[in-house]
Amino acid sequence: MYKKILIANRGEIAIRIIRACKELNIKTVAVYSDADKGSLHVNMADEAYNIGGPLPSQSYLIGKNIIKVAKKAKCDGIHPGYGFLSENAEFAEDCIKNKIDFIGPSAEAIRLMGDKITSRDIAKSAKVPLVPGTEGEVSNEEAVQAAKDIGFPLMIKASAGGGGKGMRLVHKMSDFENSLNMAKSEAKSAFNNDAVFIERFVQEPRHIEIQILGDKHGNVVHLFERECSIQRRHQKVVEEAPSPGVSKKTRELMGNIAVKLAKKVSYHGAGTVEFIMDQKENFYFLEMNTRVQVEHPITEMITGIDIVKEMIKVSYGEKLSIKQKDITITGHAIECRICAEDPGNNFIPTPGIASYTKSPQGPGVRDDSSLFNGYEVTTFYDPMLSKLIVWGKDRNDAIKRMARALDEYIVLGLKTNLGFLNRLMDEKDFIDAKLDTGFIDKHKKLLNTPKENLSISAIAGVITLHSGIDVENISRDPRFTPWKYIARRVSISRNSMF
Amino acid sequence: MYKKILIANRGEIAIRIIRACKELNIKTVAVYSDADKGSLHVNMADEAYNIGGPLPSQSYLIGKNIIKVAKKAKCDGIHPGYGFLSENAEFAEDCIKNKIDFIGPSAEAIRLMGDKITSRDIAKSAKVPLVPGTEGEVSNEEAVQAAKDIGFPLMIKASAGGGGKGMRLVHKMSDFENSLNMAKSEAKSAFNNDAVFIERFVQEPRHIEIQILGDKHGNVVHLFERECSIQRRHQKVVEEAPSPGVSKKTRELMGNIAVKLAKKVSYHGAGTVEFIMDQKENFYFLEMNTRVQVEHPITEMITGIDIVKEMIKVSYGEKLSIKQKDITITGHAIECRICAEDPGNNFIPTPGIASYTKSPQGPGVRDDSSLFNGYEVTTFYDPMLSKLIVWGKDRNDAIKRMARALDEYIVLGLKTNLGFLNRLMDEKDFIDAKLDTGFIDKHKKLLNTPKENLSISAIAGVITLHSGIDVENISRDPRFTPWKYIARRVSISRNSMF
Amino acid sequence: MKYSLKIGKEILNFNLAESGEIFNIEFNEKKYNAELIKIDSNLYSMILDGQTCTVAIKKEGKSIEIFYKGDLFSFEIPSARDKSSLENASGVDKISAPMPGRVVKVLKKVGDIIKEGEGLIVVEAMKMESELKSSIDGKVSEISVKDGDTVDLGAHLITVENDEKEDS
Amino acid sequence: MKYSLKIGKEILNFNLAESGEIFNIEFNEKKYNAELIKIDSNLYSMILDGQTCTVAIKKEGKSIEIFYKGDLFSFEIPSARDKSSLENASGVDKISAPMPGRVVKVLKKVGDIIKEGEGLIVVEAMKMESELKSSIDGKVSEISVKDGDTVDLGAHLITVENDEKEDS
Repeated sequence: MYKKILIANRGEIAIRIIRACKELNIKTVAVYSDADKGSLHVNMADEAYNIGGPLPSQSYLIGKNIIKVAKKAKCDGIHPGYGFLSENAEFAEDCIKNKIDFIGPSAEAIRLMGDKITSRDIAKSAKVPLVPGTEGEVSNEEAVQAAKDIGFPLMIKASAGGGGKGMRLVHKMSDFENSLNMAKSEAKSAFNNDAVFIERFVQEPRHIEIQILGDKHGNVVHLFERECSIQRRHQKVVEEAPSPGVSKKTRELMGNIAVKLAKKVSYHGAGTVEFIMDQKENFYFLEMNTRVQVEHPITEMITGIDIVKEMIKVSYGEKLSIKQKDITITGHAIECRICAEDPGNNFIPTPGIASYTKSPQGPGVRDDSSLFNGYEVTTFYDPMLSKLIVWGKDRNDAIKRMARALDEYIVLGLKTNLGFLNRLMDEKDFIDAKLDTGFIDKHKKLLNTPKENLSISAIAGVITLHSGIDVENISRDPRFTPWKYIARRVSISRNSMF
Repeated sequence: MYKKILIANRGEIAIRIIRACKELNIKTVAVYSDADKGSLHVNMADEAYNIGGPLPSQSYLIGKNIIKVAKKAKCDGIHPGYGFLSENAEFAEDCIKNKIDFIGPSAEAIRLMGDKITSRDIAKSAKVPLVPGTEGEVSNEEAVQAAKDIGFPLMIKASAGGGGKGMRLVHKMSDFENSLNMAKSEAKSAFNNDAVFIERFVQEPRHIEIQILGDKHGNVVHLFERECSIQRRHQKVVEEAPSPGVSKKTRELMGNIAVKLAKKVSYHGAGTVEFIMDQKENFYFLEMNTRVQVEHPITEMITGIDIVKEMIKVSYGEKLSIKQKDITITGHAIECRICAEDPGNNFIPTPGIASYTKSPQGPGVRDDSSLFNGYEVTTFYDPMLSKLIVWGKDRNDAIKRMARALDEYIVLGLKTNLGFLNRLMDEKDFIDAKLDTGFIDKHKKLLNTPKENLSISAIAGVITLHSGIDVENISRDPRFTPWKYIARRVSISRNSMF
Repeated sequence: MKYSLKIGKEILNFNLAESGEIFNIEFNEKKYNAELIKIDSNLYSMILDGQTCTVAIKKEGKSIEIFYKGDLFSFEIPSARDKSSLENASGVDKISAPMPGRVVKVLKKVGDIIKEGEGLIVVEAMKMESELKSSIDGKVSEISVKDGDTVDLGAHLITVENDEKEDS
Repeated sequence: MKYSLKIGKEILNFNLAESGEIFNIEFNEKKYNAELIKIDSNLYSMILDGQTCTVAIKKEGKSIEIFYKGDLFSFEIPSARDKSSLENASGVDKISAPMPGRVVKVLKKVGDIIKEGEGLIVVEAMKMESELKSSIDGKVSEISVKDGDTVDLGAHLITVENDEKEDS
């Protein structure tokens, strides 16, 4: 097995990978930008190296520096996590050139599946169903014609895109050109490439994805689907597995298609095949993510398979430890992404310092968090604070457990989406699994704080105000010096029932 | 379902029950002694009532006051947790008399199984194997004769006992009378009853117990075994499920015997049948605990069954939701009891204030804790701070995960057994599952802090000393004002590799 | 005792009386009974009319932050000016930077007539472009930034004023 | 700079030099390179010769508490007397209460001759009875409690002294 792995990432996913390595007796090396010196991932790794400034382009995106650290620290593997260099084929190649394993698929598989247009071609050749759309990127003039052909609503998408950047939904021709320009401008600034393509917008679509795992011996299995239809700003916020909208038959069909596609590019490591599905279970290929996903834990919880550990083992050359027929679904899992953002203000990120935090605990709860008291959300990185995952014996049990866990979660110092998520777990349409990617738009009341909560907070606020400058003043410390207490217990007056 | 349940307990088990109730949409009522006003269980319940002084005999043990609260708060059920009134038949009866369900077995079942001597008789009549010993309690003279007949080593046990109180292991006749007197004196002060009995001490014994669940319709199932052989002061400290020393055949046999015994007393609710087992899988009945066990979570993790929720449902009259043939074991689970105690000093409790604490997180980890920053361990109650439970795909995976989780656990302010547990997970005999209740005595080196850890701590200490009175002084705050940072980024000097 | 707290543009008024460890509070024409029990540095149990509410509290200078059920409420102690200025607050929409970022494009110029919901300025932060819109009908009266500017949180960007008073 | 820390009865000696953010420390005839990075109120990352060690630190008056890998180390800043008295410390075993509790039975009386490991006193705390034993051979020189007494943590119970000096 690997002796020492460098984790070319930050935040919760770096921590997730460090934990897997520790459990496999592998030493870990963290890298960090100037802004992350006091982060948990740095603290948890066996060694840590500063790799530059706070902007990703100054640190986490400079592959050659990361490889330099890996060589200096004598690492035999690099795990890229998600984002940053995880889907960068050149980086994967450079690792191998420097005799360090890139823990992920081959550079060729990344290259083939990383570009949306090439990946569509491969999917087409593998007879994977596709959404009708332009055959590749288009000029502005072609775009207008294509829009007329495909019809509205339609989507404009960046060729090099991902994570909702450079993406626009257009409902009518009069908005089309303006949206096209904004999408291209965003794509240009995000990916330095303004190529876009256009495709039909599936009505009331659900986002369904299949987790796959492959080894270097040609074996590929799927770990069933995840439903990721609850989105804001085209980004996932709540995911669950299995999908309440996917029948056994569709599940099998999608799984087999995903495995076929992966085999087409000799895929090894963890990957995700994303589909868009309408309410009648018609599904179309969207894209393949050639890396570990943010939402991998829900699949881990229903299958009992540790995806990150499997990635590391198959990358080292081990055969997959599991066969398709042995993989089963037990119970139901839900993940909420806890983010520093303001649902009441268009989910705008809310940078600041999380001065006081408390995580939920107890049965069936997993918190993959990078939080601590004093954790700073900067504008350099994603505003995700934590992934809260629960398991329940069925969907209803999982929803109730998530509600309970969210209720225990505390973050002071900056606005988060906790209140929104709290209300979502109580929403009848969510409980009834009436899901599509427009769910949040259809349930805008979830974005607003109930009046009652404001009242209760206001009362706590006025007591704080009344009790003087320091909150400490209202503390009635329950601490006892027990033996003294016993000596004077007869004389104590209590606000007791008895 | 119940509308509102009073939890007649404190600490982590009260929190555990509150969580189950929340997930079942049941309102909760906490009760608390003066010493527990600022405790988490009080905070998490919907309502909370003070029931008296800090000594259990002033509060948690006064059943009639607790019932008074339950009536005032209009509760339809009382969950007793473990300890305190959980195995008190009169209390169970009083609840029912007051038209409040006692969430546990019938008063009769408690009475029959609660007394060690009666329960032995019932076990005998059900043909459950028993350790050779005295038939019931004995006078001092009878005890001496019995000791000669049974032979050494032997055990002296309190009839009304539990949790290791009033229990003594005696190796030779010359120690016998002294030990008998101490056991009786402990029994007298703990249970107000100094009756004891004597039985053969099984060599290198393992403590194996079977979890059972019964409903009010005569159905009883077992949820397999737990191994609880790692003990100090005759109290469990590490438990695991399944037992690495129990074969499939023995597992089935023990399970069936436990179910038979439970049916003999029309048992409903959760219960545990405890066995002592030698290294050849010969097992003998020890006792039955007629309540939820501290270590129930490991069974929950390998079976997926929520024992506390099942207790509540069957108490309300629902049929068991599971049949024996549907209950399977998936993976392996381990629990560590994190206690305020000093392993280097005979595991003596270490009361004080846990001024700073941090719980482990991530995959497969469950922390059932009552800790927070400032939590006080008093001498009134058990020194258990938390139960740390992990799940792994097999025993080895679970051990590595527990080691990782313990490594993340932090408690400042008082000594705990964390370091000991940490070293235990690395101990070859533990990894090789060479377990018996004398394990800790045989591995005394685990009790001592490695010299290297002292050196590392001393270095941290001297830096703290050097850096002045306030630890704050050595803080180099990593916080950035990002946009300002970018403006001056060219001029910044870094301790960087590049 | 009378107290006021400000949240957003709203002023909340309270009447508070202390009796032992219990606070009797009048707020929004309702009466409440509350007790506050400290758990750790910022965590409190508030017993409100017999029901337990878990709140987290942070007080810094004149601002009080309360976390309850996943939502964060920032209250301020209002100044005298706050109370009087509130009545004339309508008719002006001052847009400021919702977070540190970069101005991509100023869409309007001073004097432009604006309809409610019309886009005024495009800013980029955390890799997302957002178009900030006017919340009122009116006229652009002031612009404090230009394309490409880097702005701090809360920096003034653009102001729209309506001339209702002149019309009426 | 020279420093000393006391743990139990042991005195540890250090030589510390600061160079930028790095501390160069000599301890037990070994040299170490250490850096301390703060994470939150009490949590630190100590980088010791390139390896990360997670430590939690509490400093109160003259005592420094370090948590590392599950163990808690309580250091004290030694006084001059500590250093000199250490050499004569042998030959006396002062037993004090290991936690608040109740004296069940005093087993010896002043003047009794005691062997190492012999029981001196039985105390009860947290529902457990414990027999406290002598760590040396010697004679009981002082008893401060009687059966049934309630004692605080650290209260003196009984002292055993050996008369080695007279013998030798």
